[in-house]
Amino acid sequence: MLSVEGLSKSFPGVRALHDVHVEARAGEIQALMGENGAGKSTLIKLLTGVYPPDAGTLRLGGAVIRPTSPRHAESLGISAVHQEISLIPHLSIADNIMLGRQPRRFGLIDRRAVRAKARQALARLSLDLDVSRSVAALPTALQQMVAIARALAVDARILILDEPTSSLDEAETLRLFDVMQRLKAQGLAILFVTHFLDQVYAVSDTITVLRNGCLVGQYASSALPRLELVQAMLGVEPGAKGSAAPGGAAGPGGAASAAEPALAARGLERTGVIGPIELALRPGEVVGLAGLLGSGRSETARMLFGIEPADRGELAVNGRATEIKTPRHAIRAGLAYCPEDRKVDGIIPNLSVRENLVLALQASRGALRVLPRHERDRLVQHYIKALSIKTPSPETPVKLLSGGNQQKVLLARWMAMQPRIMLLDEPTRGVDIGAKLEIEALVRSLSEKGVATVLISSELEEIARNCSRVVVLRDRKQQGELAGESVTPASIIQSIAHQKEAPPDA
Amino acid sequence: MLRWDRRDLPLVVTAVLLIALYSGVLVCYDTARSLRFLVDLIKGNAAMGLCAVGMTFVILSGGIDLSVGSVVALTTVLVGTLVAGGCHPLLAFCIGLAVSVAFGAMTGHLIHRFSLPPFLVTLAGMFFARGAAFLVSMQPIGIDHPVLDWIVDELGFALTIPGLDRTWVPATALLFLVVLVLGVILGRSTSFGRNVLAIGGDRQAALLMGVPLGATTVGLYALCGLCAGLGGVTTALIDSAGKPNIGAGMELEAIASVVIGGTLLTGGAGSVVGTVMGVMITGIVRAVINLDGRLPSPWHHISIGLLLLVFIVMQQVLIRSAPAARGVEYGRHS
Amino acid sequence: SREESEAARDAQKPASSAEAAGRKPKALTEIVVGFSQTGAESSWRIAHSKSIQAEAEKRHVQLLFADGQNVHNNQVNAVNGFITKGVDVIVIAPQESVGWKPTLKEAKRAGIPVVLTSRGVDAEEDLYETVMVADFVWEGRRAGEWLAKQTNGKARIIELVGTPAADVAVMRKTGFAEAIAKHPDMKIIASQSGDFTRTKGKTVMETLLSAHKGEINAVYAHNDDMALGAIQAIQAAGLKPGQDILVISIDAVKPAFEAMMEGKLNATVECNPMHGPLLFDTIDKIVRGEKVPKRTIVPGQIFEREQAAAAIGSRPY
Amino acid sequence: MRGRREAWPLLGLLALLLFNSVLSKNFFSIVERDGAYYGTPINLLNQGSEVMLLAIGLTLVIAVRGIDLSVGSVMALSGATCVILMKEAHCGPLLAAFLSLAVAGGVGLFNGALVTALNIQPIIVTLISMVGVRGVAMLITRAEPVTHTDATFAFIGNGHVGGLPFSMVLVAAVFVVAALLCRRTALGLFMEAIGDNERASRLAGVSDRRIKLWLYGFSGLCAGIAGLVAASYISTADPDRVGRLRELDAIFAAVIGGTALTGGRFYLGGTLIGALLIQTLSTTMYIQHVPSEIEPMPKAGVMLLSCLLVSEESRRRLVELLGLKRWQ
Ligand SMILES: Nc1ncnc2c1ncn2[C@@H]1O[C@H](COP(=O)(O)OP(=O)(O)OP(=O)(O)O)[C@@H](O)[C@H]1O
Ligand SMILES: Nc1ncnc2c1ncn2[C@@H]1O[C@H](COP(=O)(O)OP(=O)(O)OP(=O)(O)O)[C@@H](O)[C@H]1O
Ligand SMILES: [Mg+2]
Ligand SMILES: [Mg+2]
Repeated sequence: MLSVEGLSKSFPGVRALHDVHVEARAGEIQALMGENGAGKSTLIKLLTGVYPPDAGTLRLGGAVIRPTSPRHAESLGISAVHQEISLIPHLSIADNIMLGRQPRRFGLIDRRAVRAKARQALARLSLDLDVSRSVAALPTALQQMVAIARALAVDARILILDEPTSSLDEAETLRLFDVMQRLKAQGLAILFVTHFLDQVYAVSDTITVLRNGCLVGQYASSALPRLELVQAMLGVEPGAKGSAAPGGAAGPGGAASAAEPALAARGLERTGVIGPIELALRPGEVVGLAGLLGSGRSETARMLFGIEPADRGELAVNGRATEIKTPRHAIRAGLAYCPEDRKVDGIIPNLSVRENLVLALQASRGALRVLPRHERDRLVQHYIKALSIKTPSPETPVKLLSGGNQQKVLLARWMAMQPRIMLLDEPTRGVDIGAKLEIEALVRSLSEKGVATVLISSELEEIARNCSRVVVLRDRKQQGELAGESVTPASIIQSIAHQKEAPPDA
Repeated sequence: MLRWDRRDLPLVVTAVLLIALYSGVLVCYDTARSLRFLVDLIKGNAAMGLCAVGMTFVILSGGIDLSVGSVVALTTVLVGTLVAGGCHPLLAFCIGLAVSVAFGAMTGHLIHRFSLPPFLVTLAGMFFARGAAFLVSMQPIGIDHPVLDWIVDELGFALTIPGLDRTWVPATALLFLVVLVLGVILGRSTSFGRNVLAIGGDRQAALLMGVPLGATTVGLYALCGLCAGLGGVTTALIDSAGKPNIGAGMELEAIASVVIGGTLLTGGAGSVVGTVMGVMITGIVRAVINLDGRLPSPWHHISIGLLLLVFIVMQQVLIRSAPAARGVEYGRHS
Repeated sequence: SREESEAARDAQKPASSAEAAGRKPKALTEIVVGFSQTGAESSWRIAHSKSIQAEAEKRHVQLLFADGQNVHNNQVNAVNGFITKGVDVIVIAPQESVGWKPTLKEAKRAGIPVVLTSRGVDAEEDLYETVMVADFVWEGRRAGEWLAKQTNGKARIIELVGTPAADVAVMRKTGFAEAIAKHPDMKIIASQSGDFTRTKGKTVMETLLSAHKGEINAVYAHNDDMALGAIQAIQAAGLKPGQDILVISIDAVKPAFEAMMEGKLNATVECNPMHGPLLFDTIDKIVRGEKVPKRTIVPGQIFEREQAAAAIGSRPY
Repeated sequence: MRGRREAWPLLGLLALLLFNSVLSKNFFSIVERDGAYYGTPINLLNQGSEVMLLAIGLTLVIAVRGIDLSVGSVMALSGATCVILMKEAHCGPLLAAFLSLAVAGGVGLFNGALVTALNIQPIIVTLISMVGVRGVAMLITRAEPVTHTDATFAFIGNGHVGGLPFSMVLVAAVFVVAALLCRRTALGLFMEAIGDNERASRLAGVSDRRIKLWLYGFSGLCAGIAGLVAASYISTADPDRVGRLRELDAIFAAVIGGTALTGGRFYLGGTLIGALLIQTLSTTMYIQHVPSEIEPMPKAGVMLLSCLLVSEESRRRLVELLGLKRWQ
């Protein structure tokens, strides 16, 4: 239905796409794969008219199209969910879903109908939210769902989803796949980007692989074994990079046990928001926080880091009672926090990669003790290499990097601090498989050096792989704890589900 | 069905404080205890208030328009010169409005097309319109026409509140009220209003969500031009004159009213209803100083500053301490 | 219509202080006077306010003072406030002459007499009781005549104009132009606005002195403040004000006299701000129901350098 | 990169100067007298010093997404305080100047405190101080211009050091201090981070509130210095008229110099160029005898042209229009 021929796009200093051919057929789900910075999002932005292409033609049902703006693309029947959640924070959920296509009565917006339609759109994803709330107050995952609901609410012929599942947990992901299958049956062409191989094989019919802006190939999913897919994406023998492949993880955290807790929370609580939390984190230990969407994992991390400080309970760092009322207190105590929403809480978009990377370190040194130039360069070089951050130069504004690479810059910012305690909220969100393994390896090597880590992830595999202990949250309260051998995805799910009297919105 | 929305909190707080302020004035000054005081308040702030309505939309979109004061002046001299030259006043009004709308649209076009900062473009616009006003007429011109006299003297209605008093509501006050209502509707119940909020909330996201940035931006500034033009027509009516030097500083007053009404200068949140309250608040504060009549000049400035300061601080303190505000921090984009 | 509704209102409030048609005679001490002043933009204006405030106090009149902060609309609002309040007399020192008609009509409807001071308005004469002004055109003409005499009709002049479109500036310009029109060798090289302020007077003069080096031999400033600024600029350029370049201005405030005593300013045409006594005499007559003339010219005179020392002692402002 | 950014306003300024030197014969002529230089370019620097001082302070405030509309009034206040202290409290000029700068800085800190502690929008806070502070200035001078002649005091706005106006020395000093503070320490990085994404900077441990507070204080201080220059220039503290609408000039200077009102990257050098651009524009109007009434028109034209010149987007469009394919 949609065919892309010879598409190219360059940005100053980067060739983002070069002579790419893609074919999307009606009634088919196509996965778009590639490393961070391979050009997936750029391809999507060309399809939706955000950027004009340098060369190439787009055909929709045989006719040549030249989308000039997202609005135009939408009128052509191309609907998209972009990688960075694009919603208007102060507007209500209903307004966000229906923006630009509000039902009217007597020429004016019929607000009742807007709400009803928005509710319908959410219902397709089995969500029941108060649609008059503003989206800014929603957790990231729900924002993502709202963005998806918005894309589904139009009569599109082509649906494009750029990493829709990066902040969703399993249940939400399954619901999304359900809807995708239904739409596919209705004859839509669906283009889908993800870094999760399981998901690719779960839903997609064909797989298109991009590498460094060039097309590697378009394959039928059934005909492409995993190993070959990874090989196509990375361009190397998978063995070289993927040595620490899933499953082969050495049980981490074994070394640390008897030492004094690096962080101990006793009855820590923010009234009406989260808690009470009991947590003891020993040096070198990686503790996972698990729970459903909105269970309060992020809130726990934010409370520990003093963003929304606790108003009750005690906190001790390295055995000393410590009060953390602001992020600065937390940093001084040796904590680091990699936030979940990188666009809002993480990157400083117009500053360079270098500046973003050294910001926290410099802030902890104060304004006067400037990090020497060579030291800065060394750090930046080191982390660009260690995390394989793909950037034209350290001076590039970070907003021009691909989503995954932005995430790596943020991680590097905090690793450069050499913290004693790390709070990582979805650190691998939007990061490609190769880099994900590298990040996990980094976390492990830090933990070997005695850094204690709290890891929040919607991917239970990831938690199971890395954590020696898992704290389970539900309804913004601590529910239980798993340790040692019992840390497996299945047991975590069971622990979350077990204490559930009734499913929330059935 | 009215539902309580946390985002309306600033509005409610502002309304409560406005009522408190007004009640205080009623208690302290017996001359304020008349309908006429209220009508004077509306009439006296009609021109600035009209500008503020247009300004609300511009600020909601994350922009700013410094040219409104000059556009008011330009409109008044255009009307004055045309009427003096034998043109029918109503036609003169239409021409004046057409020019101000075109001026606004041009501003919006420049801002959008060349992605220039609104501050610079409208500052240049402020100078340009001022110069143009002087070009049209170097000196103030009186406007004399039976139609105008009729509008000023006869158009309007007598308002009576039984047991209280009876007063005349002139056309200028009516115009302001009508534009207000239209502004509220435009802001709340049209897709234009939503699009403006979206652009101010997150420009990039708005683009990705298919908001027509160009049309909306041009429309916004044209709307603001229209409101300033209406402000000019009102001023011409109230003064029976066209003056090239009027309206200096009106832009800042209008911006102040908008912001006091709870609209974020960074865009994305706020409302015309808030602006109306902002206009009333600044109007009452000024009126109080005059009602009192005992203050020497320096204290006029100081009292206005102090009263506004107390108001704003109370507004903030109340908003922050309200129980509903807890946890708002989570998603606050500032 | 409106008239009926106003009548109805008045009928409802028979005890309203201003009884429309037949005003009851009153004594000055019984009345409330609302005074809408332009602002506090110059020494002249401040002296004007003070004179009126001091006189009110002296005669035990209750005076409500509203500072318009140089914004016409503020003044209109203040006057409307006075009408609502029902004062006995309204005194207006208008920022601008144009734009008062509807407001004055309103006052007339409410039966409140209006006295204008410092500037007239562009409206029918029956809308106000009287106007008390200096003759701005005369002032400009007088300055021009003086300069013509001093320079024997040969001068290259810088004119420092007041705020654009302010009618004082317009009239002072007109009067001066009239006077020098008779002398073909008197030329205005540049006529720029100094906004009635010292700073801009100095800035403009500095710039023009550099641009027209050696060409200028006279400065005519629309008020003393600008002249004082210009004098500083002349000195900074290494010239002697009052000697190399003649300086004449209008207003005759105290600092101008001091400058004349130092020989830096050649002459100043008086524009008398002390309207207080005359104003309250007039108000007294009005409230007692006597007739007053429609227009009172507050007379002025020209002061030259030589008279400065003698006159300064008696200058109240 | 920074250098490139400032090249465009500089180009605008040079064009304007070129225009002047063609149209008016002795525009660039400078004479020496008693060891000091005189002439239009020198006047330009001296007269432009007020806006430059204000604009330096404002640039820093704008960088953290703030604004300070009170600077014009603070000018009036500091001038008034200084003159009254000398005249009525018989303070020495240095002590008086010092105290009035403290007052000006205090007003700035007050603004900063309201913005940071109570989270009130900067524009409204400073608009209120703009009105109130003007009133205080009028109060202490009893609403009249107060003249005071004192050689030391007069030196600030009229004196010469090494042949150049002392006010320029002040500007240079303030500029160097600001530039050193921002570029030789990490303050500039923090400011740009705060202006670009305040939440993220706070999470990275930048003490955004404290930095903002001090920046408002600094802006007040700059306005205070400008106020002293203004009062000294005419040996008079004029509480009503000094600094009126100057804030708009100063903001214009900052914005044309490349600093965006939305915060983030800031360019102090560009700001100075912008301030000079404005001053040159006014001077041009005087010299070319543009009637004061229509003076705003050509001013608007030049402003718009320089905006277009500075905007990358418009340059791109121009290139497209001229049919030149590739740019750079
Ligand atoms: N607006 C832009 N200006 C300059 N360079 C850009 C811009 N947008 C993207 N790039 C660059 O283009 C390349 C491709 O980026 P793109 O966002 O398409 O990657 P991606 O495949 O979506 O990666 P990820 O998986 O991390 O989201 C990257 O190197 C990125 O830095
Ligand atoms: N279904 C829901 N509707 C509205 N708000 C919700 C819902 N679920 C959770 N929230 C809000 O989310 C906040 C807690 O989310 P938090 O981000 O801590 O959860 P999380 O477990 O980290 O989930 P995620 O990983 O999706 O962010 C609470 O403030 C709560 O009000
Ligand atoms: Mg991407
Ligand atoms: Mg979370």
